[in-house]
Amino acid sequence: MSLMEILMIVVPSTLLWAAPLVFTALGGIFSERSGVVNIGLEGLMVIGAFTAIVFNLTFVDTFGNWTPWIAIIVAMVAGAIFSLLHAVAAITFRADHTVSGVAINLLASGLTLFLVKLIYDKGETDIISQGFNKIDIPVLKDIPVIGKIFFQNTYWTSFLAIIVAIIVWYVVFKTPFGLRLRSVGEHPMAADTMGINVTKMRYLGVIISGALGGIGGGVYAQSITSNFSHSTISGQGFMALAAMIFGKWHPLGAMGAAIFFGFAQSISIIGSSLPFLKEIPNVYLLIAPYVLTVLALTGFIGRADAPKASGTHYIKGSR
Amino acid sequence: MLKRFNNILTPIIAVLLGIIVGTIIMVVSGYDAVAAFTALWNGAFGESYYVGEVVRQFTPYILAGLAVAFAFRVGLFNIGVEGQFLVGWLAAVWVGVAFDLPKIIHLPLAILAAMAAGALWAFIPGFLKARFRVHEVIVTIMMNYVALHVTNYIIKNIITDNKDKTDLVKESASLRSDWLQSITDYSRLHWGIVIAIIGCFVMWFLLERTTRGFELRAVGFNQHAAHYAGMSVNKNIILSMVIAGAFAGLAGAMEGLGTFGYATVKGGFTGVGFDGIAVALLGGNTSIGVFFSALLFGALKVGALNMPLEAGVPNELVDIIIALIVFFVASSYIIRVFLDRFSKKEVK
Amino acid sequence: ACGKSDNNKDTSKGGDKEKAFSVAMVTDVGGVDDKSFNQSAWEGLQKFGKDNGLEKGKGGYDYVQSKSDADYATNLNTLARQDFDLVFGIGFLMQGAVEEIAKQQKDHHFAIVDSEVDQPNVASILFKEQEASFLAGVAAAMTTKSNKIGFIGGVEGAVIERFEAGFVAGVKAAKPEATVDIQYAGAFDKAELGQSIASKMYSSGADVVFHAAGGTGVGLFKEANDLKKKDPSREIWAIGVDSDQANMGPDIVLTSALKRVDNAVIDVSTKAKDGNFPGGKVALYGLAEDGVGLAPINSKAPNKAAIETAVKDWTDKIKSGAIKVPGTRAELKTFSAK
Amino acid sequence: MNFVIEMLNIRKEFGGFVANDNITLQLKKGEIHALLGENGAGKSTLMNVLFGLYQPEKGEIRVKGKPVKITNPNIANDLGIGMVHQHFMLVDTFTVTENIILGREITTGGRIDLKKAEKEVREISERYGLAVDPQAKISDISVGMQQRVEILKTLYRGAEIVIFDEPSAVLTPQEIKELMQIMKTLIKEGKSIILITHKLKEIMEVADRCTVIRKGKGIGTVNVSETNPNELASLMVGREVVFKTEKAEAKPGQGVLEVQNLVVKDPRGINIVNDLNLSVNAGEIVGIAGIDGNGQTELIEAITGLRKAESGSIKLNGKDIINQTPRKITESGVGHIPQDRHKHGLVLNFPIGENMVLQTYNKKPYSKSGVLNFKEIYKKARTLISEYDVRTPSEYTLARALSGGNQQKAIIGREVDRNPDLLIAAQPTRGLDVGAIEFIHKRLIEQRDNGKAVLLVSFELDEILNVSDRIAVIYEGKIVAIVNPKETSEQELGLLMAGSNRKEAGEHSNA
Ligand SMILES: Nc1ncnc2c1ncn2[C@@H]1O[C@H](COP(=O)(O)OP(=O)(O)OP(=O)(O)O)[C@@H](O)[C@H]1O
Ligand SMILES: Nc1ncnc2c1ncn2[C@@H]1O[C@H](COP(=O)(O)OP(=O)(O)OP(=O)(O)O)[C@@H](O)[C@H]1O
Ligand SMILES: [Mg+2]
Ligand SMILES: [Mg+2]
Repeated sequence: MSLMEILMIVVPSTLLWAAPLVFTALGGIFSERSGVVNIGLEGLMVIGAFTAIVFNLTFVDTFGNWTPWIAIIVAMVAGAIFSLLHAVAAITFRADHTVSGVAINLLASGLTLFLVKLIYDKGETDIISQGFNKIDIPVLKDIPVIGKIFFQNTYWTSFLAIIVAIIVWYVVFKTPFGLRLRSVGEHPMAADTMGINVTKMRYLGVIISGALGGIGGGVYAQSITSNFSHSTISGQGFMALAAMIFGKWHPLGAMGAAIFFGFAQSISIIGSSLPFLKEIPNVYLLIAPYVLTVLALTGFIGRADAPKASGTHYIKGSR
Repeated sequence: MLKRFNNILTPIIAVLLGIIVGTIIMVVSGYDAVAAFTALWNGAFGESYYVGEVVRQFTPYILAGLAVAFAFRVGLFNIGVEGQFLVGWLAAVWVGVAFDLPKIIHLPLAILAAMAAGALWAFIPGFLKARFRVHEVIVTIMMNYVALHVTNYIIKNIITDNKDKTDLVKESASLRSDWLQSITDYSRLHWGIVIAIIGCFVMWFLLERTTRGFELRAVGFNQHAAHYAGMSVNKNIILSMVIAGAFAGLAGAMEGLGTFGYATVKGGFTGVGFDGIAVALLGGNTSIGVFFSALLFGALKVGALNMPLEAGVPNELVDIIIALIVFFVASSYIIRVFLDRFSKKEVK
Repeated sequence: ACGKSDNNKDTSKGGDKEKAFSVAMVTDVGGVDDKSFNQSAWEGLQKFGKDNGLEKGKGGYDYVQSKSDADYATNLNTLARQDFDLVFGIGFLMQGAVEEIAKQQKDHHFAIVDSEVDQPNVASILFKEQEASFLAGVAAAMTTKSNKIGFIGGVEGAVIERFEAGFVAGVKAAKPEATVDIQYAGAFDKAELGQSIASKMYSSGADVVFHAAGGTGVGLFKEANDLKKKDPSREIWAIGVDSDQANMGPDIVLTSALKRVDNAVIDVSTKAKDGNFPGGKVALYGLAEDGVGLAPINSKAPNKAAIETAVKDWTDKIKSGAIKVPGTRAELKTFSAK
Repeated sequence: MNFVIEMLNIRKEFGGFVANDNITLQLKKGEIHALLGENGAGKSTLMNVLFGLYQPEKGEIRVKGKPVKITNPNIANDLGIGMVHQHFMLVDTFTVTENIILGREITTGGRIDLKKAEKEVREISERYGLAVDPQAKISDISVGMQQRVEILKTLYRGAEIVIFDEPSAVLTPQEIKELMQIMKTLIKEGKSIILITHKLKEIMEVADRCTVIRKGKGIGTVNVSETNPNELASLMVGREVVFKTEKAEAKPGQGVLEVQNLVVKDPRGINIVNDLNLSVNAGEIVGIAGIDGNGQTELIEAITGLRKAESGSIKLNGKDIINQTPRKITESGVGHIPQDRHKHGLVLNFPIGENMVLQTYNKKPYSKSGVLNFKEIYKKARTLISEYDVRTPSEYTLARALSGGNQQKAIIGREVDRNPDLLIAAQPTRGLDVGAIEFIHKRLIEQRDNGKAVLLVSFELDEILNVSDRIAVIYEGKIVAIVNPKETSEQELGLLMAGSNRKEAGEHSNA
């Protein structure tokens, strides 16, 4: 295989893998930047995947080609609503954020499978007929070399993820909302003395994380698995969490980390066809993405500092 | 006095609330809740067989819970129990299959191998945290996947000749007991429960009663103060992960030498490690708490298997109930507020 | 010896004549709609139940889905305790559990699919997957234009190896110059891996890809459908496994290598009901026993008729024993279709 | 009367505990009004009520004669009330400008207009003489600078009334001087100020009137021009207070600590301790005077093993202890009262009793072959608690629940009790009231009189002058002068600390 061919395979598949992780990791950023640890990303993805698939199956005749897009909007809303549970527990009820997040994960998988059995009377849904499809991006696909690698045989959702990451970066670092969000996650009491409603900001952070996690799940299910079952979301939420930490709670960093994960995965798949990797036992390629991540963290990323107040409760008047 | 009472009451109320909400969900979805709970009860305690199975399930849950709780007490979040569990399982089986030794040596050796494997697997994130300040959450997640693939590879290519399953461990390395099986009507109950209970005691004693535990807890609460006081923060971080990993490896040994007696190639995670997180958190990261929450989990999980058959209710309902219980325990602050209000009114 | 134990069983159970024969199965974590062998087994069980006037539930036919590996034994035991006359364990993962429970519940009958358990009260159901995938290989070889064909395996193991060896043998037999790119995903439930592998295979020139990878294979269909949708003129095909997966993509599913777990389940159940339970034996299901086969060829396939003829020929040759399809890589090395 | 703020009969309870009991405070326009009281008297609470962080149970607040309800800080801001908190309310990772505009951002098209904001910040800071770099990160600037940012925050919001809660507790003498100047400027610009401080000298210097509270109750308001420090102190404490700590002549013995050519690098690689020489003898207290950031912290951390030294030697009783572990150093006879009691001194989530054996838990009788003996631990704790007058409900109470002063007493008890040859005390009285300070000073001197060496680091020149037998002035990582407290003055010290050499400093103070 020529390098060009390799890239033409690796890049789109990298981006395909990365997209759901990017959305979800961005969600995690909103939550954690507001000071609420969100280990429930996995559960939020589950909710998103479930909602998107059920919606897609139910309304595909009504909405036709637009179904997957509308489905991710519905998944977004479902994720946002579901994340309210985490918000209420972690912010209002002063639950330990991690415990509450674990509860979210357990609840999401239990509830969705229960509903699948209730609705369809079986353990998993049918396959959707209208998912996200491969496309060539008009105009850009004709750019020499670059066009072939980046803009052919790819998915709109991959580019949407990148665009959303840039928007999130802008929102978090360039707007008053972002400044306030971050201040609440770093030093809620300081924010309070500046007249910022800490509780409101934290609720917003969590709800947005639910919305983005929902999108992540919806994108994953509709562009990759095409149905919903117990194994549709199995660890992607944790990978997104890892991407968020890897990316140092920075939207573009998280995007980069997610793309790195996607890349490592793709390499593990294509590796067996590359001449210089062919002789290596498969197990090395299978563990490569994870080992590479650890090495990368150890070697040149180093320590990552979470927002200072993340995981803490803000109780007015306490010190 | 009242406070202590409330401390015990809160989790009980959380469990009740979980069951109540679960009931509501069932009623709303048109299932027969009474039949479901009857089936759940029967499936967990209805026959001596099921009691044995509950205890069998309870055993790795305790140890996986301890593995999470121990690290948590030192301020580390060990999501890697699943991986440590898998390597422990494999190591125990490997020793159990490969040697021919008297039981008095073979069994402890197999168990030690599991602990060592789990400890080694946890040492890596601990070391990276201590040495390079790499976030243990990511490393432990990654180590889970590595464990899954590596153990599969070893089972297929090293222990067996391209098979999916190892031989049974030798009798001399088995935790199984005909007697335990016979009193529980052929359940897979094995001696591991004794080890798990010892594990609870060890964790309690180590953390609460020893100088080493004093250090570990100090590091967990305030690394700067621990450093100031002459404790080695890095050493304690690594040590806590190693001990947590040993617990997780031990949990794997329970499966490898007890419940299953062999190791298989796995398509995905067993879930025991992740359930361990919930067990630990529900148990407030104390050993006694872990003991009781593991019991609850074990009973619910085993009992749930009976629900579809006997009551036609999807067993995911139990997952929902468990999630709700964790949720309510997490929100115990609000339960406490209500309790306080309630008891104040009583006094007046 | 086995036959004897059966007879013992029958006499001991002879007392309650009113009690209808009941049968149940335990699935692995996949569940009865995994579009793979659990589903197929359950379909067989349902058919058996209907044909024999049984009701779903205790005393009739039923299934239990496992939530983890640790549940297999509990579930098998529970079903035995509920007095189902025959309990199936579906999948090689259940081998250990079936063996163990069978030893304890000596007066219950068990059957295991895809693995062997040497106990007098257990029937082991094995398939000659290689025969079905051989035919799939023939179909693939006769369809490919690029002479590049792909094979996606789930997790490496004896069963999937049979699929692999048979498939490659079929390709070689029909078109020696065609090559097969073989890749394992390492999982049966990772559609995304299946999709990435398929993507790689199609973009490096393969035009027919066969999967024996359970849920991972869903990704293959997704990829093929995607490519087809994007460029309807492109000729690419996917081949399904276990059950007829034609509905996964009417335009791209060429055929499926069938593994008739349903037939085998019905067969063993019927035998057990009639007192001929093949306890302690391996029941081997191949083309001849109607235990494996090839699904109808997609009507949009370019040379459908020719494929059908060839498949028919090879089927006859295999059935008659004229050729023996290799079931392992080692056998494949020495295999020659002549 | 022309009052801008009137707090009338304010009562504030915390779950039954009355923190403010019927307190009245009236602030005239254009005055600096001091608020004085012991630790825990309720000063911060009262101000938090005014700032809208707490809601009072009773009482009325009037702004310019109009009754108001201040339910959150926004309302306080709108009413022109700004507060510089005792513990800074700054987001470390933000820049100066971001901290100032937070909540009142300047935007163009939805985006924060940092350029414009920075310009505005610069304008205000120039107008009030509060030079800061608007683009600097909070974590990179000194405490004094951070306080300026706090002040700027209130001014940016158009505050007419500025509350300062213990502003000088964290400042160097020079910075305090500047702060006093700033306050005067603010008054000139028409602002009114409430100033909380434990330092009577400051009150005498800048305040017009002073309200005293004791244990949550208002004692009264006095005109500063008509009173003196002694009167204020006894009003506050309710008894006579001795200021100058009594102490006998030092009888220095052998050298205990010998530091030679010590170099310590900070994370950026700069020699923060730069070829430093210092010695402390048995039976004397050596005070290190210096402006924050001149290497004091690093010096102490290097001596105690908390930080790696680059080169040089540190000898304790003649034995080299450089770059040994904190444990080894502690065990060779060093006691350390750390500068930051929350960060280093205590495990806040441990019971106060267990904190008492933080270094000795592994020694007999507190443990035997690795097993703790709680009976002995808590026995020891009870002794120390009563000996050092640590006010705590019980030895099982979490350290977190104790007030700062009592936490400090617990630490001092623990360190002194180990009977170290060298006791290092870093900022031992920061933020404490006069009574507590007096107690701590006595203990330090007691150590000296027992023939131990004491090394005291403090930004409070009063403290240094009062307690030390010798003063070492640190500047840019070097000891630039050793002076006798009896033969120097605050001015001379101040100049030495600012880098003038001995001769110049002497000339200046003589002049
Ligand atoms: N959030 C709170 N919850 C309960 N009690 C509190 C709280 N804040 C303060 N208190 C109580 O109110 C009293 C007054 O505290 P406050 O902080 O106002 O004292 P202060 O005069 O500012 O002391 P310091 O000089 O140490 O700053 C304290 O002794 C404490 O017991
Ligand atoms: N959340 C709280 N609940 C109960 N009491 C509290 C709370 N927060 C503070 N206090 C009490 O308030 C008092 C003063 O606390 P504070 O931290 O202001 O002490 P301090 O002397 O000012 O210490 P520092 O030197 O750290 O400022 C203490 O007695 C403490 O017990
Ligand atoms: Mg105060
Ligand atoms: Mg104070």
